[in-house]
Amino acid sequence: MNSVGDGQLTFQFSAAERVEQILSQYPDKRSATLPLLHLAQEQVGYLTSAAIETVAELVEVHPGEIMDTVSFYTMFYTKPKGRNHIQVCQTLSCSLNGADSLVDHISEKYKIAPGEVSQDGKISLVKVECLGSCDTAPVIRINDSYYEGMTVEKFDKIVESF
Amino acid sequence: MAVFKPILTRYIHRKDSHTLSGYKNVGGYKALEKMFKTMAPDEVIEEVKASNLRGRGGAGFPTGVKWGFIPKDSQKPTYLICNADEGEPGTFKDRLLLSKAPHMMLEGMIISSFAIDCHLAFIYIRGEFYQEYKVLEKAVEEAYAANFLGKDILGSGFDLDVVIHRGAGAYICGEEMGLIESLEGKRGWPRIKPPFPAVEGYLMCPTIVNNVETLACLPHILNRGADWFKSIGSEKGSGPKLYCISGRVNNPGVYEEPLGILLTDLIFKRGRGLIDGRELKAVFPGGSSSAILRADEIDGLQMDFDSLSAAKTMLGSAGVIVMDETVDMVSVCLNIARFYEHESCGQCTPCREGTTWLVKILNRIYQGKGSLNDIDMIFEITDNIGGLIDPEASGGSFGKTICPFGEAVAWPIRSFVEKFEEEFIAYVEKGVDVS
Amino acid sequence: MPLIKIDDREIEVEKGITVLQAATAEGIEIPYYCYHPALSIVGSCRMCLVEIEGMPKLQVSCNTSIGELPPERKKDGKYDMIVRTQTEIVKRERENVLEFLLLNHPLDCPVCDQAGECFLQDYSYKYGRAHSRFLEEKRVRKNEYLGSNVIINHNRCIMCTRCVRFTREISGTNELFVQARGDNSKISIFEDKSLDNLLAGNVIDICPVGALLSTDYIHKNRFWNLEEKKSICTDCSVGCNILVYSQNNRIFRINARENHSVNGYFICDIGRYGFHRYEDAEKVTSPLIRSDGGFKPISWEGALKEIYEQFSRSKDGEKHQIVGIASPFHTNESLFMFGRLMDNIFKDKSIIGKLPFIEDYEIHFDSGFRISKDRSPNRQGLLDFCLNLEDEILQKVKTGKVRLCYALDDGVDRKLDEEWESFFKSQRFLVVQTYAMTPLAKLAHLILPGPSPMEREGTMTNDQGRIQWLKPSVSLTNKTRPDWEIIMEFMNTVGKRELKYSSVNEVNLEMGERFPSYRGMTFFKIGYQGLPKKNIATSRPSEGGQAGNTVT
Amino acid sequence: MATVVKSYEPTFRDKLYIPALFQGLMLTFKHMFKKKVTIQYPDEKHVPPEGYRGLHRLNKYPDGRIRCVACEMCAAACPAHCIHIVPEPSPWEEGKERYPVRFDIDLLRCIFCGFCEMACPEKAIELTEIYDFADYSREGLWIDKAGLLEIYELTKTQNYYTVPNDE
Amino acid sequence: MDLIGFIIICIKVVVVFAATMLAVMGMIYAERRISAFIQHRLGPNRVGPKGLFQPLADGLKFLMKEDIIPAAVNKPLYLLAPAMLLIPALMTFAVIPFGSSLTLFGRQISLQVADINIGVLYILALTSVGVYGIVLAGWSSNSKYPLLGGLRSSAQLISYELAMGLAIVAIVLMTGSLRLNDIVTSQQGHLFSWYVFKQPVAFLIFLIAVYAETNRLPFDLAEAEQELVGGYHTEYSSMKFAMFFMAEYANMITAAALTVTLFFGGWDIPFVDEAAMGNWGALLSGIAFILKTAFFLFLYIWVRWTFPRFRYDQLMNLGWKVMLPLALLNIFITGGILTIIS
Repeated sequence: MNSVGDGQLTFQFSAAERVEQILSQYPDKRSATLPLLHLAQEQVGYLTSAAIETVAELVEVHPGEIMDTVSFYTMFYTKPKGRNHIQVCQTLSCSLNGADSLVDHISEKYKIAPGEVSQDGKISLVKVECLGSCDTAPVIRINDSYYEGMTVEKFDKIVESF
Repeated sequence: MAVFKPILTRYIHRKDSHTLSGYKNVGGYKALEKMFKTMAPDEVIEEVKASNLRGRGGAGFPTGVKWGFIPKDSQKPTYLICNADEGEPGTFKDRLLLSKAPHMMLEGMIISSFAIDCHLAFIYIRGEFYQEYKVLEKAVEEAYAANFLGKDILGSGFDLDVVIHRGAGAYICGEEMGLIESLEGKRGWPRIKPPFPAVEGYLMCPTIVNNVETLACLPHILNRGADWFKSIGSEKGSGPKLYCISGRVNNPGVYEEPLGILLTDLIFKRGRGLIDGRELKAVFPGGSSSAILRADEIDGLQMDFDSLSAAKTMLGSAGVIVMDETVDMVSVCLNIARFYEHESCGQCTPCREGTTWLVKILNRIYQGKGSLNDIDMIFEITDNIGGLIDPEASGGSFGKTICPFGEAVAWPIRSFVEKFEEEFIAYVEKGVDVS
Repeated sequence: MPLIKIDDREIEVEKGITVLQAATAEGIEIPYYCYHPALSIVGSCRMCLVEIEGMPKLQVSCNTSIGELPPERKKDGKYDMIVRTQTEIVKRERENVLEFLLLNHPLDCPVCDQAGECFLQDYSYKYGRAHSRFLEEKRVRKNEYLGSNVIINHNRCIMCTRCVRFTREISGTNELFVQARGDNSKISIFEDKSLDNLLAGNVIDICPVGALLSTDYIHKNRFWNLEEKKSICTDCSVGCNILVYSQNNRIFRINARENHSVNGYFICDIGRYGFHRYEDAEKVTSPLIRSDGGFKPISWEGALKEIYEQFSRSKDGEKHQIVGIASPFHTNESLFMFGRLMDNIFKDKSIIGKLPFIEDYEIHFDSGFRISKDRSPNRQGLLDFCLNLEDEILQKVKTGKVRLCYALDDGVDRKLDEEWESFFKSQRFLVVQTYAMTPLAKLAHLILPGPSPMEREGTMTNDQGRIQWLKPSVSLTNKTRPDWEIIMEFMNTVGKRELKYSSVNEVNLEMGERFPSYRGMTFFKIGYQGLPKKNIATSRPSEGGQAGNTVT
Repeated sequence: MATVVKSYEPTFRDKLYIPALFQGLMLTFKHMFKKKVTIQYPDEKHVPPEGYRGLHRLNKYPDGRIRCVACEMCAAACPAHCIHIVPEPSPWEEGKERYPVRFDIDLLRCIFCGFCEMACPEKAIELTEIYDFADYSREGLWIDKAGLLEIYELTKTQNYYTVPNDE
Repeated sequence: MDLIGFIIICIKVVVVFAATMLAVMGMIYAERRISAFIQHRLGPNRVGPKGLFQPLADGLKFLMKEDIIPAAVNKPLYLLAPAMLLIPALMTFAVIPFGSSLTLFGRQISLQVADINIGVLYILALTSVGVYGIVLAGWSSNSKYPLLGGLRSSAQLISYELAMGLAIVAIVLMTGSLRLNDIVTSQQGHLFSWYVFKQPVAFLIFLIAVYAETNRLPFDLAEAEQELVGGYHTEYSSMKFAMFFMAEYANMITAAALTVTLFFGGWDIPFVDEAAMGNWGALLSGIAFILKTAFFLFLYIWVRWTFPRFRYDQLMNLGWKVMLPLALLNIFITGGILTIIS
């Protein structure tokens, strides 16, 4: 058994027409699972069990199967993450170009270990595998944006803007 | 040979290269018009076959041949999936195309769909590429507006819908069967073959999965003919190829060159040599899944599918990762192993258990607690996961997992230990404690 | 028909079957974990790799189907495929896969219920290496409940996903899924959606290792202590084929037995755990006679004498003096004897009735598995053998005239409604043949101890008209006697017959003589798999005779 | 091919038998003065040689948990079928999840072969060097779990396994 | 005979009887201890000092034990048999001289219960009677093993009695008298006047025959525990069984005493004139007799724990084919030599 956060008991998509649109573009309902999960995650910030059940209802499968899918992908979170979700690439090119020291810097700065959320809920940090921007290593991804060719100084400057 | 002018990336430096108007200005969607007017689907397939276009996703399978596998008498709909789930470490060429030349790819998709009689195509884009997704979404909208997509495209009577599907962070979904499963809304566990996707793929219907770069080549083939395309590059592989250079080079990035360019040229001419003029130590020629090459092995090595196979590595996605003399190979090896452990889908036994085991052993060696026996164990474990690099020497002892992930784990790690054994031994003997 | 060669053996096989199926049918062992004949093929365990001539890689035999080659491309001029299962590479491969499977396996066979019937054990012993080369810490996870009857031990799990596929493909309930990926993957359920469907117990059966455990059986016994008996389930009229495991006449568990004409590979949980009802029931082990408000034991001779006395008070020529209540829970043989007793001995003095049939809702699974609406196992047999069955017996019979009421009891959980209760209460002399103190038995004047469903022997006819042998799983104890024998004694006592059947088979023969649709029915003909009633006359012994084994 | 074996031809001296008789007598006479092997049992106790297989015991962990996991390997290995175990889920939080709720050995059936000891994967059952456990009744020689644990308490300080008990 | 003479005889009878019974007990103890020693054991050492009272304990045990008389036995004969065996065994001792004569209160008292002139014949006769005890026991038990034991015993006794008698005849030839006292006196003088030296062959035959007569190993075929489960006394228990035992040991004592008397000069101490030493001489001669007898008793035990039992056919072969011709030859030679000398 797994616990899926402690979110609300019910979940409803706020963008109903978007849901309809997503469902309509696939030949079968099940295929809409991933877009719907993305949509749900955008709405709440992570996937509550209520959200998973809602998606399951929409695509007409057992919530277990949705959970199966959710747990497979790293971009789906079943626990709350920070408002600024910092993902540091740690794969080869980035690692060669100093991603590790960047991680250390962020951990120290916010007193969080990779995989944790800061106490005020502002920042969360994870180490991720290749983000596909190796020419501008090291790369970090904060929420949905890439920040390339990072250095410690550059990072500090970026976070100031939040 | 004439000086090669970039084909795919020729106009990407323009600010509006990603818009419909920008693309049309440089001759975009011409091929489409030509095709609808003059060609039948079979002719398109023949043309692509004749162009000797090989898949740019990694395996290098001839694209036209792949299309030909679709059963002719099938009653089921056919699907095309554009594989934009680029996750290979050291590879970022598709991202460039997606953000700078989405219409080129869309045109390729329409051509391909027409050839295989597909009316619903998907673009499976990596979940992390949110900005690119937005660009692409825009491009698709524009294409719909201009009737390049939708019903009765350009009055040809051909319908095509394109759906952009975002992944959610799984390297294995770049494998075509994993991708199809993921598209179906399931976990990205690759299905066992046969049946091949061209027969039973998405929703058990015939499905073609093509890489972004492959699709982007199609308009050019149709525009300028198969013979022109064939003339680019060496005999062993034709067409332009996007090479990615990253790691310890002065000028990392994506460079378009014909297939068969020398690796040294790539590193020293296009990549402008190594940072601080350091000595080259090793290089991955085709992303982290290819076997590593030592500096003394790359002289005169051509970057095409067959030459690299002969050198017991592979072109893969042409993601060249360069390592200089200061790089610690054990930590690089551990880094790669950790990547594969994290991305192993966990379906087949050897890969699920073996990757974890490898990381544990490498970690121990890295922490200076290894033994010489561990080095032998790495050889054995990699062989057990993915088989030997050399198919002849392995005597059929490869292909131990459902998908090629097993080999993708085994070969680079094995090559590390094989080619830099002395560094591993040094770790073991000195008990180097990095922490 | 393609001709293939597996390890120097030429086999002609059906087109389209897999190498694994061909080899298994021929008795060549190819080890496997994730393959199950009833489930879809995933080919993930990699145990069944074999070498096939002309293929560059080793092939998973579970997913390699055999086709026919054009004559010019035949291997060695005549074979469509040449498979080798015993080469060095294949052996090494098996050894390696087993090594991987055992990396994180706790090797706790001593506490594992699967020990003795575990494929991990068997194959490790046959194909594995003797020593572990894994120096690292093993992954340890806690046991979890998947459902009220199923526990998972994650440490033993080899991720064959048979259970997941079972819930998706057979039960269609989808509760189980794989959580996370790679090394972290484990079988899981979604929050409160636990594995509690009617087929849940089957995942324990199909688990090739000891990961899925039954709460009902966990730590109760060891496999090799148990005696395995092939029988059929009597909890509904489908008549699922089962294997009953017992030790010292105590039943420990019931597993499904393969029978493609009846239940496939699975049974429902009603039948799987149903034996507890018989075990827990208050057993009747000796003839009992009512005295002073209670019952006291009496000898068989005494009981029969009592019956004769009651019977002899009946007068000739008066109708409905003797009431027989038949039961669809009994075997064909017992019902045949009962019908004979009523029709031939009591003749027009008698009338046969029955309690209302037990009916529940019918359950159908998409995979074709079903639980019948008719929850009495042998309604068809009852209708076949008790020809003058009177439906409206309550109305027909004026209880004042009845001298003797002889009732075969239904199952242990049979309840009586008021009408029936008052009917039985008003009987002058009620003889009940039962194995437990059911509500009906409590009203009796004389109780005759018969066998419980697990002790019965004879044939049953299911709702599809298929005749199957109910074999005793445990032996009769104390003074209980087989049902047909009790009825025979009854006939001998009151009808002054001299019947001396020594076994159920003799009753069976006699039954065939009198009921042509059952003619020629012997155990050798029907076998452990049963036969449709209409095929009995035409089939030869070999067709039904072979015994089926469970594939797990 | 038959092998011809020459039989010993007795000499005259042999045939007389008298010297042989004397030889025999002298032999037994000499033995009368050899050291006696008798052990005065209740006063002196016999010390069995290493590896002697006597009464069984059931070992425990230092924290008092019983080592046995009721796997019944000993019962399976026992050629005399003298071990009877009833398993149950163990009451302890940590450790193995199964334990014997009953563990009986019929000492009258037992042949003290030590197979149980060899079969035990947990080093739970062990044969001690106790050999004097006669009793007046059959019931008295039916040793149960409590008895076996008591014997462990008596002989705790010793390890009778030939392989060192490392855990 | 006067009253005093009668009293003296009575005393002698009592003394001899008591001594014999005591000796029997001693023998039982000795047998157990010596056999233990030969087998590197200690033997009984718990009852009394060094276990000396063990025979008492044994006797007590026999007395206390339940006396079982099987239903099928011939009761009178069954009861008679042990007595039939024991009484002749004790009676034999009457004629054996166990010392030179004692002079007390002016009376010369010969250390012999009854000095009869046909002592040798008396002995032969009584030993022959003893066999009836065994045969009766075997027969009356009405059981297979005892019967076999009885049969074996009778055949054995007949076979060896002959050889024994013939061996004694050689002595009688040399002595010229059947009186045991005469035989003893004729051996007085120096060591080599003992008949063992004059008649070695006769001695050997006699010794062997005596072992057979007393049913001792290696000739205990009548008892043969391994084959006949005790033979003739299988069905006996308690004191009756003890009587067989006592009889056996009494027989042994008598036989040993007889051997000493016939071949080892009886109570004679070589080179010593006991008569000249008066009462001291008598005492010495008594001790000498006891010691000599003790040696032969020891020999019995020694032999028992050294040699295995004969097979029945071997026993018969030895008796009839070896000993009997040898004894006859011996008489012939003895007679011849005596004729030549005289």
